[in-house]
Amino acid sequence: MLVGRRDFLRLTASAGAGTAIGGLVGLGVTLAPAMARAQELRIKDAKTTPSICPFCSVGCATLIHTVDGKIVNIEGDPRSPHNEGTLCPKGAAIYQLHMNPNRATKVLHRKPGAGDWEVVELEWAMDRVAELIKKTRDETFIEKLPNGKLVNMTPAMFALGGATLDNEFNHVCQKFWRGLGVVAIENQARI
Amino acid sequence: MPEAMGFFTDTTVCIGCKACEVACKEWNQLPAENGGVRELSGDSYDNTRRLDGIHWRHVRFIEQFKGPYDGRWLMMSDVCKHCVQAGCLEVCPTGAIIRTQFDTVVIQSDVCNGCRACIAACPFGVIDINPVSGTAQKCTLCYDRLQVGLEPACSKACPTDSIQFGAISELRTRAGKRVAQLKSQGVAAELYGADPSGPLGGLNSFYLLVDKPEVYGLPRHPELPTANLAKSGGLSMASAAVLGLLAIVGLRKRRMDEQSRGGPGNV
Amino acid sequence: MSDTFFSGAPHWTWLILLYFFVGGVAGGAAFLAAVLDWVGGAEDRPVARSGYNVAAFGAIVSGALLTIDLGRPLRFWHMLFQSANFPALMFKGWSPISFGAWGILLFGLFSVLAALGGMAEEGRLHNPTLRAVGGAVHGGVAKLVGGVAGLFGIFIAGYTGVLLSVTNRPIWADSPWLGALFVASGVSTGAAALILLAARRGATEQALARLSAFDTKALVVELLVLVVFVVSLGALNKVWVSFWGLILLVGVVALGILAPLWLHLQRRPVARAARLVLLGGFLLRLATIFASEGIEHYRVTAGM
Amino acid sequence: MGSNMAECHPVAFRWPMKAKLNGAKLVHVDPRFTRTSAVADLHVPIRAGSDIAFLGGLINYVINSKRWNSDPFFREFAVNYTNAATIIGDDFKDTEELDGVFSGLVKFSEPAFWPYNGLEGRYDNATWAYKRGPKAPGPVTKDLIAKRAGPPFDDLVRSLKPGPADKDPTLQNPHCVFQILKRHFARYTPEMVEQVCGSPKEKFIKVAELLLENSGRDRTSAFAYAVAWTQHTYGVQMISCCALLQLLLGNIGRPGAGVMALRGHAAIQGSTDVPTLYHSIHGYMNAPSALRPHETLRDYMAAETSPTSYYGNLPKFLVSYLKSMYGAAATAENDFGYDWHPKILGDHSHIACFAAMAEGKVKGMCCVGQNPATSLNGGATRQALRQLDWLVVKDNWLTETATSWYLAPEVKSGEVKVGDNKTEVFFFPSTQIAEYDGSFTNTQRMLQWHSFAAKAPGDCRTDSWFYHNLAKRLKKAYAGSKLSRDQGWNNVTWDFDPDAGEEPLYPGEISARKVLREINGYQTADPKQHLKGFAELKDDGSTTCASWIYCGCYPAWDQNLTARREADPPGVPGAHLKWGWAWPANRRVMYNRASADLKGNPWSERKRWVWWDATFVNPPDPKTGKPVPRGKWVGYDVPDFGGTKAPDAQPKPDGIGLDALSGTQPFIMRADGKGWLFVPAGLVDGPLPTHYEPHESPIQNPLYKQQTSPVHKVWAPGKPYNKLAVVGDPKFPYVISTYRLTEHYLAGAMSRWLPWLAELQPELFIELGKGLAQEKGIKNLDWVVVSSPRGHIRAKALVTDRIGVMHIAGKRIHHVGMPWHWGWMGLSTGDVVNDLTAWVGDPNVSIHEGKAFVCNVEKA
Repeated sequence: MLVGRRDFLRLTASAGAGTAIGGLVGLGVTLAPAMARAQELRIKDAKTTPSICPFCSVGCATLIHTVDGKIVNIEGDPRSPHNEGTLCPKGAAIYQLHMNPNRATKVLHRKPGAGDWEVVELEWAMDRVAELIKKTRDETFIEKLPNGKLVNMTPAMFALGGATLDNEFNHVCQKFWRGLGVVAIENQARI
Repeated sequence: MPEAMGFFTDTTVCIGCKACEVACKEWNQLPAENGGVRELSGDSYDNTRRLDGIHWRHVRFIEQFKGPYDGRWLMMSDVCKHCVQAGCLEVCPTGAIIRTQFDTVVIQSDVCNGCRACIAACPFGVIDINPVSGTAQKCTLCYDRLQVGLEPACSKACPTDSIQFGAISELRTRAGKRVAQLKSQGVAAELYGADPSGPLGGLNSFYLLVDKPEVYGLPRHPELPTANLAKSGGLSMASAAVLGLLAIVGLRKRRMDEQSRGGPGNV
Repeated sequence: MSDTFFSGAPHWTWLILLYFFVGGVAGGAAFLAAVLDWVGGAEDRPVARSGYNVAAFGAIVSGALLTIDLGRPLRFWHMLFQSANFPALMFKGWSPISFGAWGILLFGLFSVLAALGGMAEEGRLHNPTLRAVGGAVHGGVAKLVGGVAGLFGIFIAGYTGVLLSVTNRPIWADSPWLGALFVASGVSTGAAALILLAARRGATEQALARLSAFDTKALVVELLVLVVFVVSLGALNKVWVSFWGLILLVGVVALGILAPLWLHLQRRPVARAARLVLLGGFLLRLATIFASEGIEHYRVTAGM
Repeated sequence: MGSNMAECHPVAFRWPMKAKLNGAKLVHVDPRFTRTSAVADLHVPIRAGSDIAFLGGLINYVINSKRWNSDPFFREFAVNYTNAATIIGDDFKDTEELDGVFSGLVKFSEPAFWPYNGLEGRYDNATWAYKRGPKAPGPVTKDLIAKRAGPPFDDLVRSLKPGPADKDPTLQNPHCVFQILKRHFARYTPEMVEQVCGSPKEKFIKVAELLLENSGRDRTSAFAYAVAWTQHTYGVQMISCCALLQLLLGNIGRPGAGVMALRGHAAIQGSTDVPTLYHSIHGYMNAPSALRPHETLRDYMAAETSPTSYYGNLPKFLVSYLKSMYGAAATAENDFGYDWHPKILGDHSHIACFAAMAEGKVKGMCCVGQNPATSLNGGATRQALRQLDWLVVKDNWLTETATSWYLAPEVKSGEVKVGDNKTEVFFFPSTQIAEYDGSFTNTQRMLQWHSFAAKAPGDCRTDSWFYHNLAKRLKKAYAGSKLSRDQGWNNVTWDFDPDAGEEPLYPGEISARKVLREINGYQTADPKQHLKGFAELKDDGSTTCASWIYCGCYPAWDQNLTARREADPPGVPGAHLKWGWAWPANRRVMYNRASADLKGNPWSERKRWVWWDATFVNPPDPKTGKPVPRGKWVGYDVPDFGGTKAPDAQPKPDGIGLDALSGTQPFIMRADGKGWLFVPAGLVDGPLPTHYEPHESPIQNPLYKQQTSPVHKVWAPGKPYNKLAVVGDPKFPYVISTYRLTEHYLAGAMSRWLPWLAELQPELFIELGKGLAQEKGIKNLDWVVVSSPRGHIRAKALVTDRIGVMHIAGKRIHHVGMPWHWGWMGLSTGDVVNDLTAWVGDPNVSIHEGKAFVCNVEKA
């Protein structure tokens, strides 16, 4: 027990050089190694789900630990050849993307010209957006250009976003809009 | 009993990303200062500034430039040194601070009563009060992870392996090789705290530096606080003795007092 | 730059400052009371009784201040017993805060006993239990109890300085003289407190005069130790180029030491000098605590 | 170059740092001394926007160096694997002859139906073409289109084959690519580099020498770039210039080599492959356009198919894609529904759309996980947003875009009244990564699956859920419509609901696996029969596959290869082929045939990657049962070549696709199987990279009379919301770059709300040199006002020597820099740096010029 001996020697030395007070040994107190009082491992009994970091494009693999469906920890997956368990500060903060009191969780609606948001029902808002898309599409659809070219499109709606989202989202998004004849589909990759 | 475990921080490969800071906070569930709302420090890219009760890792940024683009930018991730001779552990009056089986120094939060003696005792300014718990806190070298064979959160996260975790003996060998490699490239590299016969019996978190320790905010000769005990105590007692003597002489019974009134004064 | 500049401030501020001051006064008062009990005459007994009262009151206030200052006040007893292994005692002979905690406890115990003894003497105890306890403390027992209280008193006055020195903080750990300085200041402020209080408790002119004369000497000692302390800081004295340096020079040296010394030498009314001594004692702790507390290591490193 | 890898891709930077410990040299060329520079062996300052001058200087230095001319490796690689020996037509005129422009420059007039292309000039690239022999006789394309020939479309593709290109393997012909580029770059001398870039000559030469030392048979060098090379009016040419240099050095298609794009978002590669981008449809096929000859399916194929490369298979890709769109309704008779597919009118890119929006041409917008209110000329963008009839923002946080109608700086200042804004605004909360299933494609083209771990709170739904449930509503709304314009939508297949037995994660949630299955593709007749790779694709509608490049990621109904997590054991070369799945065909290094020499042997033992095993016994052809001769490409990676195509194989005379290429043509996506030093087609701004000044520059172009790229884009020219500085504008004397910090992400939505990140970089700052600070009386942490012709913002000063003055063309020019992560929402707030940027951009890809423009700095 190398450590213990070191501490013991040091104590002896300090006692030898010390004063009467310093020379008093502690009552039932030692500086020798000891087991600290139990510190519960946060991820004990947690379920582990493989995931990927949603920040930059390196694709670091992560492990998500959940207990009873609640996230308790997210850290790097040591198996990954990309990151070998390491993460950057953003990756290390993924936990706070989820467990964060600042998260928005309600659907908000602002009427034209209104000064404030209103909290609305998800289904109502979806109905309203669908209605607006149909209206705009029907009003602005171009089947043929003045020069006779068949184009079957509308330039009057713009879909933005996708580079922080899944491939599956991108497919669904572009299929939806191209299916409707909307071509102005863009994401962060442009800028 | 397992081997002594600790960190070797090779500052020459630190990219100052602060992953260690966040990974530490994530694992140990430490809050951000003022909920994250702060002011720019103006001290290079360092807005953490110091180790304390809610910052158990701190990346320091040191700009050394002679002119535009002419110089170097040193970075170092700092942490508790887990001193082999630990001042905090010595002075702790509650026994909250203990040395673990891994030769690391841990504050048991359920024992500490927040007296803060350890804060002043630490030569490195590592410890401070965590406002949430009201107790003194610092790096535990992820004691809970070590016990189940997991690597500490910070070294695990470190993308460039500037922070390396392992058995101290192995880390010292590795560090020695790295110093030799750097010296062969003409870099003035030195280890700080790797010497078991050096200050505090060596540090279980030691560093590879390319400048003087002070530049990195590290004391050149860190000492135990008790180094002052004998001298300070002795002088206090001497002072008490002198004053005691003066009091005994000066406050004697009136008879003596009257005699001395006409005399040349007290001894 | 001293290596102490890399350490962190423990936030020992107003409560601790008050504790150090009150503890110093109480300790000094107990010490002087004990000396009077042992070497003084019967006419000094009222002064001694006042001393124990100051000590007892100060000890209780000190304990309270110390406890409130803790991050977790309800865990104050962790300093005395091992929380995980109650009732095993918790004591570290090399840690001033540990033996200081015991010191303050014992000082409180003995000074309260001594004070109760004094109060019983004066017939001011009405509670039967207290009267019984106070009554037991008389004669030889009282002298013994007072003596022990006095020894713990001087210990309390001085250990606070040692406590500051047994750290790695600037100023505090940079000189071994802080304990000695606090002893001197404790004794001088203790004397000053007795001068102010004892007059109302039936102390004689002469007893007060002797206290004043003694206080003069204590102040001289304090001044000398202060000079040695400052000299021992060496290059570090640049920290006094600050508000705290001004406090030390004007508040402590000029108002707290030189002015009362001059008043004593002029045989001016002792009360005014005593008030100044108390002020000086307070400011001494203020300057030494806050000058160091204000040094934040990261600013030092960043050259700010 | 062009990247601050340590700060923006810290974990990827793990590997260069490991290489450094093994003796590799790390060079950082950047206008700032960053955290990357701090650990590099050499930092070379460079003026933002002058990278082509630097790279051109390297090219000039390399081809005139002793090492390049004495080591036969370089010439062998260049002559055989690049088009160095190819001869260009006699009519081609270089910038040397036309003082900064190439032959073919013509005026561009904006079409009335969509005048948002931002162009004044464009190149007709006919003169850039290879000099060719006569075309082989055969059916004529035009006739085949008129005849509606095919499927199969092989004859159509064959009809596109041009005659053979002329070559001079001695590289002596003055019209050969090598001689043209040698003349082109001759003026890029080290002295000129110092003048243009401000990079000290000695440091520049050191970089060139390091590159030469570390290239060859035994060693390779790699370049890493990011948006500091793309956000310019000539960004594509910067990357092209680097590729040119790397091809000359033999650093393409080999391990440890290449030009690595460090992309910026978790799925940005995926969102480019699975294009939520206007200009392309799945797998990099160009979107059908009204400006190109794309009238019919066959016109499109004729215009877009490259007959003598793997792109010769484009008809198969396209038909399989159309099948994925329109399902059973897509038949050979109706050209697989090609006419239903919308065509673009021109440039519908980010800025073009906002320019159109500002003029009321865009009525509605759905913004999902993006925050344009803080990007690209923010003031103009927000003004455009106020013209919308409706705006949907779906995000994890209440972003600046969601709140700009009441919190934008111009609204706060009273300049714009909330009530005057008639936009109907919606905000839908989103799920976070752990709360749903899906895949990301990383910067290495690798798809990696992430799994659901925990439920999202409240009304948070996935972003796919949003479009899925809108689609269901719109399907219902248009059901039964007989209008011709609604037929496309009514025929779009929409089957993403989970199959019976699979529980949706949220009510109405899609099955992400089902979406990936459609992307991967299957046999039309039996969707359970997945396609195992793009070699199985057919042009007759019998295969359905949205994305040919992703084909193979889901080779069987129950085999999602993107979810694999099996790394190679330590000590092997480490292609990690069983970790995730990389397109194309799980290849990790593209064009890896180039890692072997002409005979198929590794260039060196050290750089072994893929090679020809002549003794390999092949099984008989599974289709024909015929025996296959011995020999196969083998190695650590999936070979990017015909698997059994021998190094001495010759092109088939009437072959199309890979059959048209020989066994020594590694660049199988190029029409001649070679790496292009000279780009005869595909780039709209010139066949060779040329240094131009940024649109806003403090100096005249020191290299040519032509100041800026003659074809770069300026949107909303002359509009008050897109004012631009003139050359050397005294009101805006400083060069400014915008950039990212490690501690934050993009416009901050994903970082400024996170306490742990917010506290690390709590406020916006401007980094400026000590010299400039002194001139302006600015101290560290002082508030300063930074202005450009578009706007002005406030920031705290961070005075440092990590950025500063440069000596450019005899002038002292101060460089300043600002991170652009801030906005008014979140825990850490600050002014919007993009309020300074302009709507000018690259003509190839419409990206803006955010890395080099001009500004003024004053103490606040």
